[in-house]
Amino acid sequence: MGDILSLAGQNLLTPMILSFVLGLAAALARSELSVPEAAAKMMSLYLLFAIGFKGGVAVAGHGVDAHLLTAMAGGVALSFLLPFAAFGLLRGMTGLSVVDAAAVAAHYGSISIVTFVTATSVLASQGIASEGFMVAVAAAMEAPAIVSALWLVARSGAGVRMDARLWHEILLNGSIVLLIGSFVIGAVTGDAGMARIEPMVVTAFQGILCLFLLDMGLVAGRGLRASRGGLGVGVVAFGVVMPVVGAAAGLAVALLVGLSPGGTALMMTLAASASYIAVPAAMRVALPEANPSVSLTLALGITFPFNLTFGIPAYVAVAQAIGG
Amino acid sequence: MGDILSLAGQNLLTPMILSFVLGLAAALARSELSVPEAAAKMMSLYLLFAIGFKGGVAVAGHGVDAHLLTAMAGGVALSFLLPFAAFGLLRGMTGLSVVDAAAVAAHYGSISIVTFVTATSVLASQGIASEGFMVAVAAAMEAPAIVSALWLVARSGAGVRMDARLWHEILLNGSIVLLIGSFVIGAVTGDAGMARIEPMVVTAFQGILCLFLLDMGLVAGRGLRASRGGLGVGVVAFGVVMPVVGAAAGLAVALLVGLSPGGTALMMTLAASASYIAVPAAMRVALPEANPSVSLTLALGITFPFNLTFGIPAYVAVAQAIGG
Amino acid sequence: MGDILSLAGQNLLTPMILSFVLGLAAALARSELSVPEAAAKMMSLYLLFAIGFKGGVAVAGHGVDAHLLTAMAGGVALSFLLPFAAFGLLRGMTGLSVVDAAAVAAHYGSISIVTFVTATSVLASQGIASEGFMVAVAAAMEAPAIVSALWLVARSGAGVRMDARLWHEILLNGSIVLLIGSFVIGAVTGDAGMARIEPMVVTAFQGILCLFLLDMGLVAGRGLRASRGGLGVGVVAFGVVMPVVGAAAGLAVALLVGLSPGGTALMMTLAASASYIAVPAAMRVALPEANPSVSLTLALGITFPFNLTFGIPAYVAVAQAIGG
Amino acid sequence: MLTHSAKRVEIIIEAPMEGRLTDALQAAGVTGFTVLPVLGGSGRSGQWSREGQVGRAGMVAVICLIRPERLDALLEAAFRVVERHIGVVSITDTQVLRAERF
Amino acid sequence: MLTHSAKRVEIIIEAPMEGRLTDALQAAGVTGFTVLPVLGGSGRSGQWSREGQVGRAGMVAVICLIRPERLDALLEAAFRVVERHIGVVSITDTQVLRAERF
Amino acid sequence: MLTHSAKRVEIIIEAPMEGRLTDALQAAGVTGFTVLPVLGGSGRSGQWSREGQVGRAGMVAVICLIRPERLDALLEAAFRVVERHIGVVSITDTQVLRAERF
Ligand SMILES: Nc1ncnc2c1ncn2[C@@H]1O[C@H](COP(=O)(O)O)[C@@H](O)[C@H]1O
Ligand SMILES: Nc1ncnc2c1ncn2[C@@H]1O[C@H](COP(=O)(O)O)[C@@H](O)[C@H]1O
Ligand SMILES: Nc1ncnc2c1ncn2[C@@H]1O[C@H](COP(=O)(O)O)[C@@H](O)[C@H]1O
Ligand code: NA
Ligand code: NA
Ligand code: NA
Repeated sequence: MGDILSLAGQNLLTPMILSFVLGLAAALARSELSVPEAAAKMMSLYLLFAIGFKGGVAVAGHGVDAHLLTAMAGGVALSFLLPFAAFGLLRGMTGLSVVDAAAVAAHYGSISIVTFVTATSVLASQGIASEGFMVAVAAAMEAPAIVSALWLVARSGAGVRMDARLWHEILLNGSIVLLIGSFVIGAVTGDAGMARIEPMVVTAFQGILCLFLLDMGLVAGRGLRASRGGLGVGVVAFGVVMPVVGAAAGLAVALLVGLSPGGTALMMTLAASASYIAVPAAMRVALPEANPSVSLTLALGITFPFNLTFGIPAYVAVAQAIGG
Repeated sequence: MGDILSLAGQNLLTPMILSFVLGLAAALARSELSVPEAAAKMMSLYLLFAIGFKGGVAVAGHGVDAHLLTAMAGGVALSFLLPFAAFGLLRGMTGLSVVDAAAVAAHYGSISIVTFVTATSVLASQGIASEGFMVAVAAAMEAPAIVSALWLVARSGAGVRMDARLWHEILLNGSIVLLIGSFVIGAVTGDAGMARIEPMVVTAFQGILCLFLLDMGLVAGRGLRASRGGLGVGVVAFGVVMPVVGAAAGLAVALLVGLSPGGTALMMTLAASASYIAVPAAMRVALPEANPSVSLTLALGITFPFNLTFGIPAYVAVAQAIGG
Repeated sequence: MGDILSLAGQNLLTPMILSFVLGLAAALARSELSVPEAAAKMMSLYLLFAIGFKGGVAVAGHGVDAHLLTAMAGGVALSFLLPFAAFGLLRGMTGLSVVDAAAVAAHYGSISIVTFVTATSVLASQGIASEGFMVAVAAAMEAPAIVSALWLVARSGAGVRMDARLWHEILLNGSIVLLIGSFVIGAVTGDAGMARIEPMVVTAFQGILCLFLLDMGLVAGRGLRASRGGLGVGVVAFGVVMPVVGAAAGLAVALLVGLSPGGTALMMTLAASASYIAVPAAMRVALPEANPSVSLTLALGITFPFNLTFGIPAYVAVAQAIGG
Repeated sequence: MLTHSAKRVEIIIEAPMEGRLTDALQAAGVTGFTVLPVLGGSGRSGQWSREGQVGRAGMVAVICLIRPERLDALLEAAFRVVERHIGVVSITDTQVLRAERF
Repeated sequence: MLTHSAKRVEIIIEAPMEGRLTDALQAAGVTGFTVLPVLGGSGRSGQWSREGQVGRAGMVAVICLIRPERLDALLEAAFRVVERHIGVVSITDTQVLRAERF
Repeated sequence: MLTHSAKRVEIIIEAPMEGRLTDALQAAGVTGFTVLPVLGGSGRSGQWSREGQVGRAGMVAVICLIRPERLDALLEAAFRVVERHIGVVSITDTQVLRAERF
């Protein structure tokens, strides 16, 4: 426990986390500091490309083996099942309607790639290795949660739009395509490819992550300010309880699949994190009656900072204690 | 021939080319993956600045000698003459109207700086030197083709708008100004200047080129999808025949001018490539009746990928076989 | 004097300054070369973050001592007092109205962070050390000048809007928050933090500064062109006289406070520079009758290039001659 | 100059619905439209802004100039798409040049 | 389709005043508005463009659809904010779908 | 509040023609206009989008508020520029505050 706290402290005092805190504080203090939308999107494309490519290079030569496939199956199962846990918790802990609870559940079954990226950078700084294919697992976990959430709504008799077009949009959304695509590029070009673009995908990574987290802090802070206590205690509590539940489930799956301590920490992080890119757009189409600001504020304003500051160091410590 | 194929294979499996392929595939599969316009423009400014600056540093100290001037004269002559070849081919191979054929011919007489940039990075990775002043040649080849194309239209009696203002816009368009300007900055500041900004203009170059080619793939793919076979077999065939014709002409000029093998490969690449930045805007003003999507789809959707994948390796191999 | 000129020459022939000149020339020649707004904003966020962070790392471990506080007090005093000098000069030298003169005075009492950034990079290239806390001094000098300017207007009986909301906007404007925030992040994370993000905040710095100065040149050139001699001789003269007056006052304060030669050069630069980000927005709200293009053209089109080319080398030389 | 009566329909709609709306318009025989970006706004579902967002957030404004007799078909088509969604639709009488284009 | 009379108010205003304007609108009971970006323009204070600018430069366009009977309150509120500032205000008769939203 | 009749002219035109259009407007005595960005659209020349484009691609929307009596001069001037080009022009009756500005 002392270890976890000291790790957490260490993690808190990195430029990345402090950049997030700066953004959060600036937005809460109503500073007009802001990052242009185009720059934020470009940084997210960069992070996806870099993390996918590095994962691909890490598996280059190993080929697609059974281990990768079981890990992906485990991740997909998590993404399918976590929305049920989230939905149950939400209906118990909060006054959210079925539709709102299902929408939030979809976000929590899916994953946040920036949380994942931050976890990989914490692992890297502590010299802990992890399976390169976890990037592919992350991509595979984006979509299944949406199905479960829509099933929960349909069961209750409310209207859901779930046509082929929406499927197409979800499965080929930008982050899945870029993550998988750059993973393949990394796997195909391997070390020779890395030698060419290392200065961009590795050397500049942490610096750009700082600026991106600054923006995430600003967006989260603006969301929190706009909701001004409208979230309710139960909803806020859910935002810190659910990642712990998710991380526990992720730990179980990681042990079943037989991941390394680093891979276990990443699987826990994925399960504990909540989407705020792909799922929100899908929910607007499929569940237009759901209030978008509830999910986004919860995912980005409560769970994301929780994972960034306490979650990730704890998951890493637990994964090492159990897996090491 | 075996050599060319193996070189082509080697070239195909770089992160840059695969990033282009990823973008193309994503767009053809109708993924909503997209790069913000502002980010794409900024990356193109960066590439122009970096390539111009590096060319300038390479000639620093040599001064403007006769060699540079003959090479530029050769490039200008190519740019003036290639539209006639292109126009002839188009009128023979396709059903395009005079105006549309002339507009396409202007694009092919002019050059694509990104194709040029990719060729320099292929040369660099194979350790082949080239004349730094080829950047200036590239800039000089942007505009002359427009004159020839407009002359072809005017001759046919159709209306052309060609006033002083359009001349000004063409000759001082952003890419010419930035290319020549950064070339001069590189030439003036030389190695001392390079020492200051090398991390940005050299080290990060290939990584940023990846992301830019990803975007080019997306734009090309969207164009191809929007045209859905509307191009016609003849037009598509032109898109692969014309670069070969251009490269052959480029080779002849390079031999006349006496360029190194690297410079010869670049001259062939310039002649083989088709503009998709400066010329499209000029054509909208001067030939508003021309269909803009034909030229753009052809230049970016057919010829650009052809040059990227097969053209450049072939030009390099030929230039080395003949010039070496 | 010979030294100053040779230093100035040396400074003029760097890629940064020449990039500014290129932008200026392109805009004056009416090239359509332009940098997207989002990219310009992102580069300015990057520069603020990097300069603040580096300043923070430089003071890490020293803590907040009296020296920092006296320097800040000196800077604040300068910012309060310089508008009176500027206002007096403007009313004497030009035909500007009270409101316009006060608006311009606010810009000159405040500071230009890009001028500051350029000065730090000149110092770095000459191996001259400076106090890391000068970044905090820069932040502290942004706002006080606005108060003095509004007082000058209120005194004359004209209407001024100065409510709590505007105060809030000024004191928490983006650049102050980012500068102070990243300064604190640097101070807290120190060398360990620097090790993580050095490639971005240090290595890439001068290259990005080039592209940003290119944009500043374009904006300045467009402003000058739009004003087409409308500024008048007196106003233009003010644009080169005022920085010299400011620098002299900055020198006096630096000597009083006891700064190193490098810190003295920076204090002179701050006093000599004129704001073109925070103050313009504040003036639009508080003094809507002031003509915004006068201040901006003067600050960015006259004083900024003056400082970049002649001012900074002169301030550095003077600071070394007197302080060394 | 000779102008012709037309309707200007302005639909402010969530960005993820843009493709569905424009497809529906085209299916209803609408031959032209223009999409404008939106920075932010406020309505019954609260205030929002595009700053710093990633993902397909926010809204867009779709503008359609159309002959008066085709208005109803357009509105039916648009309404089916926006019905359950946040956003607004307004219709203004206008005049256009070059009526053959509509 | 059933439509309802409304007013479309378009206010082009300096970006640093945006927050003050929208606050004033909300205080005057305006329930919805949309903010569009502006690239540049020209007026009595000269021509300007947003290209390459940093800082809160430029203008924005605020669009308000409103019931006719609430127009006056909106204009009074908007006028107090824009009065001393550059920019323009226009009011157009329009029709809206889903009147319950306004 | 006191408002004055005016015309709102909206011209959607190819970006490379923007400068020529605004120059023609100014030559015709138009004292003000505002330029809005356009994300994409569709018309007889097909569908297009600005995403990921470099170069001066795409279109812009130019909005002009003008006194009714000056409309014809504006339209003549605009028409000469847009005549051979893709794009649309619409004219709407509107009311403006502060008529002295137009
Ligand atoms: N009365 C209105 N005038 C202009 N735009 C509106 C209006 N009401 C809503 N909107 C726009 O539509 C979005 C969603 O509105 P709502 O469905 O009321 O939450 C808002 O954020 C605004 O961008
Ligand atoms: N007649 C007009 N029509 C459209 N926009 C205008 C008009 N007059 C002014 N504007 C806009 O308002 C800004 C300020 O105008 P002004 O106060 O006249 O300088 C201009 O830059 C334009 O963006
Ligand atoms: N009916 C229309 N309503 C709104 N915008 C249109 C309309 N027709 C054309 N446009 C715009 O003008 C551009 C060119 O139209 P066109 O000349 O028909 O190809 C389109 O891409 C749209 O942005
Ligand atoms: Na999750
Ligand atoms: Na060519
Ligand atoms: Na100053």
